[in-house]
Amino acid sequence: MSDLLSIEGLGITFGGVRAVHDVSFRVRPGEIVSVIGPNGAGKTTLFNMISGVYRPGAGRVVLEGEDVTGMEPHLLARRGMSRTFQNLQIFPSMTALENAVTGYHLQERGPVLADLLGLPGARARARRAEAGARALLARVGLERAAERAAGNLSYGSLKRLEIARALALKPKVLLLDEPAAGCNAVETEEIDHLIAEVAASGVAILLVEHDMKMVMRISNHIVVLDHGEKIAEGDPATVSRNPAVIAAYLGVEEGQDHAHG
Amino acid sequence: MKMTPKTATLLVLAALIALTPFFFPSGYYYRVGALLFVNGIAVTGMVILTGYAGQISLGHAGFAGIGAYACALAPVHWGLHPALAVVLGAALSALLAFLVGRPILRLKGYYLGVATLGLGILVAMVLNNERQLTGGPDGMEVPELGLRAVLKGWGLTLSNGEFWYFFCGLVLLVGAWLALNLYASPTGRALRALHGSEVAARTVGIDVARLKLQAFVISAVYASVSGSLLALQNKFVTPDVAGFMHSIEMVTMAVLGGVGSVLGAIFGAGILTLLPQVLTVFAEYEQMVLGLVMVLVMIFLREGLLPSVLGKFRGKDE
Amino acid sequence: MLTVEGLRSRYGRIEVLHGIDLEVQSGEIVTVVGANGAGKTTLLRCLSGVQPVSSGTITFRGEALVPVPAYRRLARGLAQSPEGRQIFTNLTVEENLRLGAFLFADDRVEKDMDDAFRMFPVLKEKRNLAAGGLSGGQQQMLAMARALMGRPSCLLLDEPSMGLAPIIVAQIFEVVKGIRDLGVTTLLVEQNAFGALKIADRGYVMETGHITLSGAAEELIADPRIREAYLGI
Amino acid sequence: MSELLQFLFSGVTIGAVYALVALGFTIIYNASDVVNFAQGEFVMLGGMITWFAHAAGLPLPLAALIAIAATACLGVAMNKLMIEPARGAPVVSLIIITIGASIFIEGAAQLVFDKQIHSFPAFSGDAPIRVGGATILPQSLWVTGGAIAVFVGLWLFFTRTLLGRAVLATSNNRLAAQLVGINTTFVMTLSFALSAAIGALAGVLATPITLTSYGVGIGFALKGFAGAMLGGMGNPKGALVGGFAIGMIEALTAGYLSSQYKDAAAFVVILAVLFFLPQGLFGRTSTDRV
Amino acid sequence: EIRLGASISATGPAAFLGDPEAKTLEMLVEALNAAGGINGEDVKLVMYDDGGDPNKARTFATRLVEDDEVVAIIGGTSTGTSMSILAIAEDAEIPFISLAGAIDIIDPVKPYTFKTPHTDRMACQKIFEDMKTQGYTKIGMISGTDGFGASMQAQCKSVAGDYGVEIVADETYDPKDADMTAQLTKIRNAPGVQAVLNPGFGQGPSIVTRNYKQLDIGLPFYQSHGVASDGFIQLAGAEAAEGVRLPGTALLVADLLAEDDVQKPVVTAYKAAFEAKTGTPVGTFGGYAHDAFLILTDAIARAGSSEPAAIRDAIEATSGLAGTTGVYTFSSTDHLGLDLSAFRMLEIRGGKWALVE
Ligand SMILES: Nc1ncnc2c1ncn2[C@@H]1O[C@H](COP(=O)(O)OP(=O)(O)OP(=O)(O)O)[C@@H](O)[C@H]1O
Ligand SMILES: Nc1ncnc2c1ncn2[C@@H]1O[C@H](COP(=O)(O)OP(=O)(O)OP(=O)(O)O)[C@@H](O)[C@H]1O
Ligand SMILES: [Mg+2]
Ligand SMILES: [Mg+2]
Repeated sequence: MSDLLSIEGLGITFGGVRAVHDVSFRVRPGEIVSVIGPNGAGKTTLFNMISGVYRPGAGRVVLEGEDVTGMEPHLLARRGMSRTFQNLQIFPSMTALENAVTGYHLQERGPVLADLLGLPGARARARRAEAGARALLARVGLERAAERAAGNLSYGSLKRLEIARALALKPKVLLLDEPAAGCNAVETEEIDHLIAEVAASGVAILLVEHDMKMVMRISNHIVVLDHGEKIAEGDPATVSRNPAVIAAYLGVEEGQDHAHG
Repeated sequence: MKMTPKTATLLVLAALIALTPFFFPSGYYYRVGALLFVNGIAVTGMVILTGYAGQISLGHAGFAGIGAYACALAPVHWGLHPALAVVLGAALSALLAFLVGRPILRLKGYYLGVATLGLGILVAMVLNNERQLTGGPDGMEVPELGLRAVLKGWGLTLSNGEFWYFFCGLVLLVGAWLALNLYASPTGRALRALHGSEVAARTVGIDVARLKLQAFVISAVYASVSGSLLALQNKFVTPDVAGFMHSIEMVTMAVLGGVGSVLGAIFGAGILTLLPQVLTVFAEYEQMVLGLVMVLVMIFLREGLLPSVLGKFRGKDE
Repeated sequence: MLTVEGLRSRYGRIEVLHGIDLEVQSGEIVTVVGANGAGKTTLLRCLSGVQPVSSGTITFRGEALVPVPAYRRLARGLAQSPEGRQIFTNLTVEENLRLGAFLFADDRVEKDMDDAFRMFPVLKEKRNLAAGGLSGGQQQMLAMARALMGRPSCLLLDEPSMGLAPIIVAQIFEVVKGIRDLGVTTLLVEQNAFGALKIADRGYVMETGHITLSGAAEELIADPRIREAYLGI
Repeated sequence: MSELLQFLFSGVTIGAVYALVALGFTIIYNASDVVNFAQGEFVMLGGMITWFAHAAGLPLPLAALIAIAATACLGVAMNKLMIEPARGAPVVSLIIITIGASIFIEGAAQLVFDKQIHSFPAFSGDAPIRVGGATILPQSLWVTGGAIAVFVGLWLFFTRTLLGRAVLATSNNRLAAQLVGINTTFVMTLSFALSAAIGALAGVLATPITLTSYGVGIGFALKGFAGAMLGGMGNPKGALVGGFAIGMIEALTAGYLSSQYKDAAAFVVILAVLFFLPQGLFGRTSTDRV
Repeated sequence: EIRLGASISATGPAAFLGDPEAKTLEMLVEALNAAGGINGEDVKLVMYDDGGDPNKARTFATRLVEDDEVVAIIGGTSTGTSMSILAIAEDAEIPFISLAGAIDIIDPVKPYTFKTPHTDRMACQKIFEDMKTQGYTKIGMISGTDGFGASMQAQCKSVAGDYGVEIVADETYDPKDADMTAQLTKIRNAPGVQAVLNPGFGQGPSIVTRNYKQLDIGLPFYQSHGVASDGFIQLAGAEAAEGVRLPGTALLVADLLAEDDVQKPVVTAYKAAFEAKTGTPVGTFGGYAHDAFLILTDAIARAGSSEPAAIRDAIEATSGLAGTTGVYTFSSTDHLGLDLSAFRMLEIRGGKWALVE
């Protein structure tokens, strides 16, 4: 299978500090690639560059053979890229349902004039999006919170709301930044299943997560960053045995735990 | 079928416009009513810009000024019919908003505030200084719209006050209808989304810059139409219509009534239009009372008058 | 040391804590576990005074805490590392830490800061940078370090391990154990229930605003209900 | 040459007034993220109270002191009665409150005082100081000196004192500020007192040049706001530079281009600067990450 | 009871004009009723504060006409507000006496609209007349951008030629400006300039006058009737104001008037009453309100009726009525009723007003 997304020598600096340097890897459809590494390794920054939030200082992002480096996020979204955030980015004054519906923006949008005039077409588009969003909320276990203002939901619920919104885009590439943060082991497993399901439908998934159980369970491939550079790469078993990874990230005890777990 | 908030709002508005005249003892009340509707139109535009999209403007009176002076200048200088002048004003306002919108709307919060403030002041300054064209600070006369005569020809005889009351009321209804359509539409939702988090809005595919620009242009048209109607009914216009105080007044009306909802904002327009008329009994205390009312409403009904009151009434958590 | 009785709290008209009873003895590590939205964060917010209490009492070292305004509670010995980190993003890392010791103007501030830097060397590297530029995990470390700068006798931690690399999570738990030996009491809210219960003395289970279960930590780990619902084993 | 110098002197005179007003905005803004549109009224009160006390027979320095103290008290009262009860309200609501307060104070001033224009004597006489063929009034130097002194004070306060840091912390994250033991209520009270006092000081220093009446507040607020935004709201350096810059632009435009459009020039420059520096000249860029 | 209406800018940017106007009207009504009213009927004054906003003025005018049912309206402190009220009054056919300067208000003549102040054009003429006598042909002008200043600027420019005066520098300032030395420097450097004219009102002219002194320009300096009050001398400072010339009304020089001056009794009485009541010195603008009220009550008394049309006719028939501003004689073609002789050229000498003649 050919690459859906390929990252080539990506790098960026902030005030002289190299946050990410020369990182390359590729992701194929249906594959779950995890990016792990110590705090401050550059994982979120990498996501920000891939999704167009930051303009990379070096390197290329290639999506389906097209160079999309530094492209605006909303244009990337049109090409099938979608993401969640480590620091929650929700629309607090809208209901959970409306938050999820915004994920359908690209599918439901139409001419402003039609929207202003309330033409039947515009209304039908809005209704379809709403139905889809409801189904997605149910999928992440938030159906009961649909009509609540998102600003009033607990942290864990919001994490899941972001996933629902990201899924609404029907992405080809999905970037998840610590989706299980703030969820307990059981809740994390639910998210596991969800991610696996999505990947099974052919979506390429890029995952940042510190919950090693989860990472080891669902990743096809793992990229390890440290100080902005790729220090290791491979399948879960290989990576978790890599001494450099254990020293920099897993810690001895934990590393062994998971290697055997 | 359950009544949607949109139908409810429109019904309430229509009923108010149609029924209140039965309690009017004199033409003066038509005048105040018409002013209220004119302000209501401007404020509905603010709802789209500020309430939906979360962008503030301290210079919208500039667009009202363009709308107003279009009605004064176009008929005199280019022989355009006043009704077409309204359209011309709206088009010019939209054009100006479109041209300056993109760079200005990149700014956030108070920086956006000062930029729009500057824009409004520039417009007011041109109207004030280009005396040969605009009559300068003393203002200039505006020709008669002429619609009243047309109606008369159709057998509908209205006094000047009545005509402007119902005409402005009708325009307000249309304006409110459009804004309400927008609210729940995909565009409206996208606007409200970028209000919450721009980054998230961008990553779900919302072209934030373009959408903000659309909201800015639409609200500029509202302000422009409101300025035109004011000029046409006053048959006289001064640069005050484009002045800083008028901009502030628009924002205040919207926020006071509840900038998140059309009905709320129109309610706010009502309050600030009626208050000075009511406060004349306080004579020299008028200004103090006005300031105090603004402060107290914002302290005790911080979502704005109407939403807060309705919220309490329904006893429902937001 | 800390006693909570019949605590109720609400957001607007919706009550989310329906009478919480809980106790923390001096020198203990007590953990609270519960699902998303159970009310754990709300409970901690009540304890630090930033969330209004509608009824019930909180007693801290023999003193009724409810009437004490939030900003005085640190002086009483209660420090919190809150959910969502809540660092001062516009200030530098060092300024964040100094503000953690806002109440103190003695030499110990420098020493405490050195300790914090030793604990989290990356903070020292970034001491003069705006805290808002830190990575998520670094901010979490800063929140924890800032709480410690307040010299608490009782530390309230809301998901301190969130977003931290495994190696640092282990370290955080070590720190909590370490300060217990110095006499600091800890109330720990964690989604990593397994890790939390391993270092805790006692634990409470919270469900939709009620305490449904409590006991010694090792008992809870062994409890099948807990294992199934929270530990996923 | 002497012409240019005269324009520059004119710019300094105007700019110093703007800068002093702009500096008054910084503290409240830094404590609460709110631009207090009643700031201009503090300036007005500084001038009006001084005039009244002076006209009532008090010596000028004492009258000025009373004005500053009284305005500071009023600032505190405004915080207690209007801002504090609105805690947690959205920023737009707070802005409307400050505008309401401004209207209220203006309305009260025209009752308590009168509607006439007033002035009091310049501190060191009206004899112009001659430099290279141009002249400047001693009072302009007073205002400039005042602006610089306030700037230095604020700069030290925000960068060198923990209390100054606490003020910044309060606006950055009120909840966290409380958690580290900052009495945010006190910080707000202090900010209003200081801002009001700075505003009144501006009024005292500027009145011999600008004259005063109950309605001058809005004009001051507007120009001060523009100056503060040009420099970057919240940064004392920005307020100082922004205020002087606007004064200079106005004077030079009036001198060399068109006195009708000198205000336009100021706003065009502001728009141009914001186009390249969306946070003003020295404003802090927000560092929140996603 | 006779109901009279007024819409005055007692607050807002023109408050220092509107305030004495409002106080004057209140005072005069009180005095009139105490003296038995007009032909035995009490007068009731309904007064609104339009804050200088033409839009508000229009609403209040409507209110006066439709709701309060007044028989005549005084007001319009500024030209903008006057134009708004005018439209309503003409529609309703109710006499209206404006207190604003612009010539547009009564030119062309509208049936129901009158005004008491001199026009801006007349003020300019008076000034240029004086300049011509002094032999100044090249002058610099600096005016405010407010309504008064802009209107004076336009009128003066249009009549200057009639007096052989050339305007070689034409500068403006915003009414809120703090320093006008830049503009004045430009004027000073204009080649051949012999005198400077500053038409304006409010604080602007005081600041200009001080800056004028600061720059030591030394050329003859003219102001307009916009600053004809003692307050101006105080604000500008007697030293800076020394030698300033302006066209003013009899009101300012009440005690200098000849004993047989027809205006002397009116002026002295008004001055005494106003200063006793308010404790502030009289000014030209309060005088405008005084005259408006005088003209109106005089007309009602003569008409013997409070029918608007009758009042209008009576006003138009007013002849030789001495007010504080001048002696009014209206006709069907002249709704201003004053000529240039009503203006007196004044000069400030030693901190006091002096008659130039
Ligand atoms: N906008 C920025 N300004 C300054 N520094 C930045 C910025 N963005 C990232 N950095 C720096 O880049 C480095 C990488 O940060 P990043 O957030 O990508 O780490 P991360 O791998 O996601 O860590 P974590 O696991 O803690 O989330 C950090 O040291 C951070 O301080
Ligand atoms: N600001 C708020 N306004 C209204 N309701 C709120 C608010 N914050 C939280 N809630 C509600 O209160 C309940 C308890 O939330 P809380 O944040 O205390 O849960 P939590 O146990 O900390 O969950 P998590 O593990 O997801 O952080 C939830 O139902 C939540 O939706
Ligand atoms: Mg990260
Ligand atoms: Mg929580």
